[in-house]
Amino acid sequence: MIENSFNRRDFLKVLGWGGTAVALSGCGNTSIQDGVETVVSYVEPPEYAIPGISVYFNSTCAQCDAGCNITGRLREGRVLKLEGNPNSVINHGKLCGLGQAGVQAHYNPDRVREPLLRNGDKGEVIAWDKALGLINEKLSGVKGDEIAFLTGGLSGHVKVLLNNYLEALGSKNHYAYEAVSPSVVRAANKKAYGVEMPRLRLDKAKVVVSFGADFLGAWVSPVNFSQQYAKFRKADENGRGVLVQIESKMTLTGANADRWIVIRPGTEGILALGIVNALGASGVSLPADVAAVSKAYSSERVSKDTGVPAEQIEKLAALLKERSPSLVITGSAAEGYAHGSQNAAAIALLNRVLGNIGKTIEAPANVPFPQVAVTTGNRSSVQALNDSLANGKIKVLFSYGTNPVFTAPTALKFKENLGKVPFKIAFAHYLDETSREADLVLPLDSALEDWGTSVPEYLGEASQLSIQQPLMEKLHPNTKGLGDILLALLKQRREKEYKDYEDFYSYLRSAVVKNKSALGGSGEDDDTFWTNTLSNGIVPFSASSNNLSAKSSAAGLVLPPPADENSGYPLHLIPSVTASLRDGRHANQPWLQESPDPLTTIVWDSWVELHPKTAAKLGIVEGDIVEVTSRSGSVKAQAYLFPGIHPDAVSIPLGNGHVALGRWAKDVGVNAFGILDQVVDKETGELALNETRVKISKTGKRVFIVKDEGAVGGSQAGVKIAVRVSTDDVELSGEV
Amino acid sequence: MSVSNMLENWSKFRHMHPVDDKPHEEYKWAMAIDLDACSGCNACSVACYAENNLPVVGKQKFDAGQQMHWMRIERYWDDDGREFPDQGAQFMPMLCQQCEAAPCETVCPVGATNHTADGLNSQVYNRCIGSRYCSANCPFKVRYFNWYDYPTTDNVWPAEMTQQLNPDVTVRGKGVMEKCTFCVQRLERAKNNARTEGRLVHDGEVQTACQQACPTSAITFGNLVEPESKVAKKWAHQQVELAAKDVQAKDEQEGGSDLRGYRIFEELRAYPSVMYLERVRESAI
Amino acid sequence: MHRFLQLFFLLVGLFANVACHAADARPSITTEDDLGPVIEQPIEFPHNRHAGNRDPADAADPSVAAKGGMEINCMYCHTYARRSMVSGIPPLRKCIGCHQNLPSVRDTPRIQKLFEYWEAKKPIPWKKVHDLPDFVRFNHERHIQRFVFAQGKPVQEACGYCHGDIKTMTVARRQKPITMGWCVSCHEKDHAVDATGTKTTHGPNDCWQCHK
Amino acid sequence: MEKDIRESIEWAKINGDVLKSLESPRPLFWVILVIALSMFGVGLGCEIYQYQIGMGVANLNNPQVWGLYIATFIFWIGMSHSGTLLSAILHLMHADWRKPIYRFAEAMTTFSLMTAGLFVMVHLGRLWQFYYAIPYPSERWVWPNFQSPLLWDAMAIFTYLSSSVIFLFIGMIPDLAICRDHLHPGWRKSLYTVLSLGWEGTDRQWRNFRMTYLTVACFLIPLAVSVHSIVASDFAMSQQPGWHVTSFPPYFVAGALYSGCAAIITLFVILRYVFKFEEYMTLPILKKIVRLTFAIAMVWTYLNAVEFASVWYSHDEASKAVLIQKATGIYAPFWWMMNFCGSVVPFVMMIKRLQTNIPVMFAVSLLLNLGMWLERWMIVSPTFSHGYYPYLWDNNQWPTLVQWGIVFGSFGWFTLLFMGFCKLFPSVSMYEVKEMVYHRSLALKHTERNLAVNATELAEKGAH
Repeated sequence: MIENSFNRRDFLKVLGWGGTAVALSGCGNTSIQDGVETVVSYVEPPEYAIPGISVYFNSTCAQCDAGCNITGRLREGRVLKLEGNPNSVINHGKLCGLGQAGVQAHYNPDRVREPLLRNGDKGEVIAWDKALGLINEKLSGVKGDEIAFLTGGLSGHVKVLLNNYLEALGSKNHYAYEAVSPSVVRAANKKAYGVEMPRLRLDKAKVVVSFGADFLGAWVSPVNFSQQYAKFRKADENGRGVLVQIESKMTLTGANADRWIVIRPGTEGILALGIVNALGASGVSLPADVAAVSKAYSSERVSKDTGVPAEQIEKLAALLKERSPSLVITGSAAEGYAHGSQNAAAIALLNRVLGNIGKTIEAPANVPFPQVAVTTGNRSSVQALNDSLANGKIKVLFSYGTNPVFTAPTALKFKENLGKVPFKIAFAHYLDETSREADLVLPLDSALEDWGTSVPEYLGEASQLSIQQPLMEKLHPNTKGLGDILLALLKQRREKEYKDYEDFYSYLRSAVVKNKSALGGSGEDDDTFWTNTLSNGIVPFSASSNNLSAKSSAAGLVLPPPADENSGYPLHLIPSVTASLRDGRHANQPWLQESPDPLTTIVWDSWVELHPKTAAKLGIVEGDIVEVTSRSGSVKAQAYLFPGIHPDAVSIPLGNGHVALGRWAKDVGVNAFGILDQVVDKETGELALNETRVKISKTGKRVFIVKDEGAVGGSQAGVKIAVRVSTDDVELSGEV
Repeated sequence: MSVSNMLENWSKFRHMHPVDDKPHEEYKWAMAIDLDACSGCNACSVACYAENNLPVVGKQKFDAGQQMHWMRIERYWDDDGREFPDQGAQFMPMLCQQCEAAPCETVCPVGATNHTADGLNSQVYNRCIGSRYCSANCPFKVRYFNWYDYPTTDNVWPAEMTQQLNPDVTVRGKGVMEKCTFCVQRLERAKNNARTEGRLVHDGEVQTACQQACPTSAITFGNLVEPESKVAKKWAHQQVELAAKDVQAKDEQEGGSDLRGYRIFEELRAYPSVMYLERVRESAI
Repeated sequence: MHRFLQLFFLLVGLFANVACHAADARPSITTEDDLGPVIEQPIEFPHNRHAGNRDPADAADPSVAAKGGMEINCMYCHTYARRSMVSGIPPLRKCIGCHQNLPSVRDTPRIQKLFEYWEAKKPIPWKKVHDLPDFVRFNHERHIQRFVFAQGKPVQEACGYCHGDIKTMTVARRQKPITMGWCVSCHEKDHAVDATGTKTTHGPNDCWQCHK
Repeated sequence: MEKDIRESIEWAKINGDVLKSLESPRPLFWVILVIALSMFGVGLGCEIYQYQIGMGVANLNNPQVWGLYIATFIFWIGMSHSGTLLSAILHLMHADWRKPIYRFAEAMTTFSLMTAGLFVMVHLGRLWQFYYAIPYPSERWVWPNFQSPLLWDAMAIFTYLSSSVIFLFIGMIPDLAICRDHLHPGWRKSLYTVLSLGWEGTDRQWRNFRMTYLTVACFLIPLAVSVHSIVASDFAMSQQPGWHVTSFPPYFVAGALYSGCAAIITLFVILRYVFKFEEYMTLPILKKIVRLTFAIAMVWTYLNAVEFASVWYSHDEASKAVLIQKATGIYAPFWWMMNFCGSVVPFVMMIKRLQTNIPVMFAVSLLLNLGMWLERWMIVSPTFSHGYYPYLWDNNQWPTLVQWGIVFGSFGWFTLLFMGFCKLFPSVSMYEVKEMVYHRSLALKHTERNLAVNATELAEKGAH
């Protein structure tokens, strides 16, 4: 490998060889042609790059917070494809569709290429030094607490620099905002297990009961969970695992469940206690405090409240009793509702009663360097920020890696409050809804051009530092890495402290190399250590795992009765987080728009999922353009009749409906964030995503839904295509 | 090139198919897809787009049914009219089945699709004249036609996007048929390296793009001729024979078999190279 | 009637006969030369000087500058040929590597041009001589491995199969047809697999070898 | 009893009447010509557009990869069978009544084949590479795939086209000679001089002429049958439900003859009106064609029923599904329309009174043609929309204006060719009409002697 990436970038300056970059005439000239095409050879030969042979560099995926380790395939200095890094403890050489679309984030023609300064309603190109100077002058005379930094979840050395910068500015206002983060679950876990994100061992569990956690699709670390899921499904010594999914709207995980249990929105906690009660009845010894809480939840009552048949509950309890260890996971049940924390607490009791804590719920390896550990984003932060924006407390606002103008509920009036900030600086890849509002837009390197480190929230087997390194030279000369910018800004404040770092790369290198002994590199000289670090793309921490505290008391746990029928707005809106679009920041990557939604096979649009029964009641057929109205607003979208949803609920996928961002995202679908009511979870103050009540009305228009499945939809019409078999009629043992 | 050569070529062309007296010699690439592991997440499909330079056709053309995904994930529901799909959905990764006796091969007027010695069903873009007879005769409908000239269409590969194109795979112009190739460019690379070292390709040395991406490792790919290869073991255990005489041995057993392996449209006797494993559902819940 | 039928059969027979022979008669392609156009290169690179045979007049000891060619192995410059699909145009540094130690030719116009590029750190925009259509994927590695390393053929002969007698040219120029039929004419022949030449096979004949 | 060809009609008059059709046309002719031209223009425009942009503009998709082009292709091929039927088969059967009408029927054969050929081209995704399908010795050493029915198709059509052109030409030689002799010097005269190959009407020439004509006729009949059987095997030899039917070849041939006859009636009426051929294209002849058509209609209906039955009683669920979908799916209206036009409408021809009612027969013939065209479409499309793979069922694509435009244009193209022919060559065979008249007169005069005398006279007369 190479010592220093900047030589590499020079090396990589070489054009395509015959029929590579310009292979766009696949069936063009059919005969040999002499002396037409030019071949540009290297000036200096890089040892590792042979034309026509792929080279691979390790880096880290920046598409979502799971932080998978990736390997980029390069040819002639161009990154062609992203694959999983086989040595990763997170994704073990696998990579999801979203991650692979990272190349499209990199090559995206809609990236910001120059620093832009607002002039009226359009941006003017200005030089970097001017831009940085401008920031400096705008900051002069502004008190520390009038400066705010809005980011998404953040970790690694960029976070370190950011904190130092804020410190230098004397500001404490760092708001980390993630629109669809599992923030209530974190809080609940903290209470129940003593850690925010314990390690979930699906691979050990014989039964997994998930309350709306879409761990195969979009929840926390899907690729890691998917691999565990594969092991869990395999019929090895402890048999084929059984997955039970309990939710009101079928997620990808629900579609893979052995039993998908549809439940009245918000009553998950009640069902959990019902199961606890049933377990007690079936002879599982319940701790006193638990028993006290759960005894009120007889199967009949629970069944009445939740709509889940009593025998179903009994059956489930029996299964859990019989097959141990099991694992109970909390997802949307917690995030969704004003009483989400209670739901989560009730569900956590199940794990306690079943004695899963320590067996299938393990302590995560801890991160020895807290300063690089992840600052997870949540939803309450944006509300806090919004308040201080509203009453004009903020004079200068930096924003990076999050798009509140798009994702915050309109009830917050975030966009308009943003206007009250005199000077807004956005570090941006695209001109999304938020950076469009900024006064100064600073173009960032793509994740495949930039240096960085990251520590994912969900650590998998062991904790590690993931290295992000440039896979190829910059596409656009005038973009900069966030690290470089922050360093430059820091130099404005603390010249002498940072003067020996010529750039972020050198800072990073020294920062990592300094601790090489702690990073298992003791004995190696700096260069070797650094070289290995880069070639591995991973630095394992010598991890001492901390332990769980399983002493959460059920005392005082009260669950509200199921939500009463709200006449004006009869239906629950369940905004669904899809595996490919998530909160919509990647909506401008065409592969993601064109790959059909797994459950509906719809592409390039938003839709409203309705249960056929509900649809029949409202006289809606597939393709009707319906208007979904909440107290906070309304959207119009095509109706799709979907059996996997509770009749009292409708669902709209998040992520589409951009008014900016780029050619593939603009004006595609509708933005469901917009109509969410500002209802928060009582304990954590997190926005409750499923608490919005809506009503539906036909607009009279009708369209053909653009989807992959044919007119007969999900039917196999008696043809033997995809076959399913019950465990009774199949011999799984001895399968290879 | 002579009349004799013509007739000879023709017979060769037929003989690529493994008949009893002439089985595959070194390689027979085959696949096994475990529907119980597949979670329908679409990672394989995206990987295919990245590896094989598939065009993103956009909403309008997708609506016209002109999408180009070589690897499509199908989603099925049960037909039994239950109110809720309480056993989840059925996902089906459908790609070219690389049939041993492929219906598409015999009908192509110009011989643009034919059988390779490795048992692949090759599609030669520069020979294709676009009669689309192969697709008409394909039972699985996994052949995709270039209805437009995507390289020159707006917003398919604009500006920098072209740099992402895989140099090992031809970018198809308008009017040619295309389909899954089992990532033949990867296979050829592996065979080439092996040949240089004077050996055969090891099992696991080469992965298809979809297999490599699949988060649940539902896809197994390898050389069926090598009995120790993972895929060969799977086929053997599931008692699925590549070119069975009439019906699979297991299907003749009384009351069916308790093995999961099957191939789609076995009765058409196209002898696909892709074996599927039935999805399993727990009876205790 | 009979006369008519005679005529009929005569004609048909004649046609069939001619057709078969016309079809059977084909040129023996491999040996055929078909010179490509002369190509204007940024620097008129003398292949003969580098790869050509030594002039017997040259002194035996290499210290004396040779007048004829220097019999440099093709793969000394086209170094990727044995390990990659593409043979590769030698990087500029390679030229300089030798030429900065060759004061004798230092100020000839071609070398001066060369150094201009080097100082400007600009790659030389060579024109591609053997440029196959984009849907054809010729693999240098395979052929070199087979003929040079496995079968021990001299490098210049092996390269010459397709590139002709480069060592006699200054600026390289296409000499062989390099059409599909020409390739196939060789692929259908049996060649020795190794130096012993006992075992022979013919080249692969399925389309996907070159068209993917 | 309607008026038939008069046995007393003057031969000079025959020549005169027919040659008049070659003279400078009436305004009506120009009107039709312009319409045909513009129709062809539309088709051409559409094709150019499709060539530029790609087949996508025809709005085909996966799985609906074939559209109206193939259907219309079969339609035109079918059309071409009438000529052979009338001239070759009836010639061998010595059916005299065919004589005034077989000429334009043959022309129709040739031109509809040319039209069909166009559709093969239009259908190709890479038209500019069509020559790959021709087995020419190339240095690439690659040949077309001789297993592919599509290739047999191409060859059969080419053979059929060339031989039917030859047949048409040979049949015209004596008439060309007449034209040559009756025209004033000019380019036409010289043209006919060349084409008539120095015909003098000597006994020897007549003998050779008849022998050649007979041979080619014999050669043409099996060819015609094989051609449409091969077109049928495009479908029958594939594996798709609804196509993989054993009875397709006879079914297609019957359909072909059927549509051919219908087309003849149409053109019969038109020519009779445009060129005032009432003298020759008489109602009894019309009646005969109509009856023939009705017979074939019944054969077709029978085979059609056979196909349904064999599918219905088979255990081939897929094919059954296709049949049901034809009758109930989105193609149902067209499918029922086809059955109506093909099997019900012909019963009008049973009514003796209407058999010679020109307007009615004209309308009927048009309906039959429509039915036959629909039949082809109903063979091609439903199978695609309801094939083996349910995931892609009913993924229908309604043909775009481009497709319709090209289909539309093909009729213009055909009309152009045909009108050109009528103005350039005698569309009624003069010498055969004379023969016909002669035979009729013979029927009246009974004595051997007269016969002999007249025969010699006639032989000389006939030459001039």
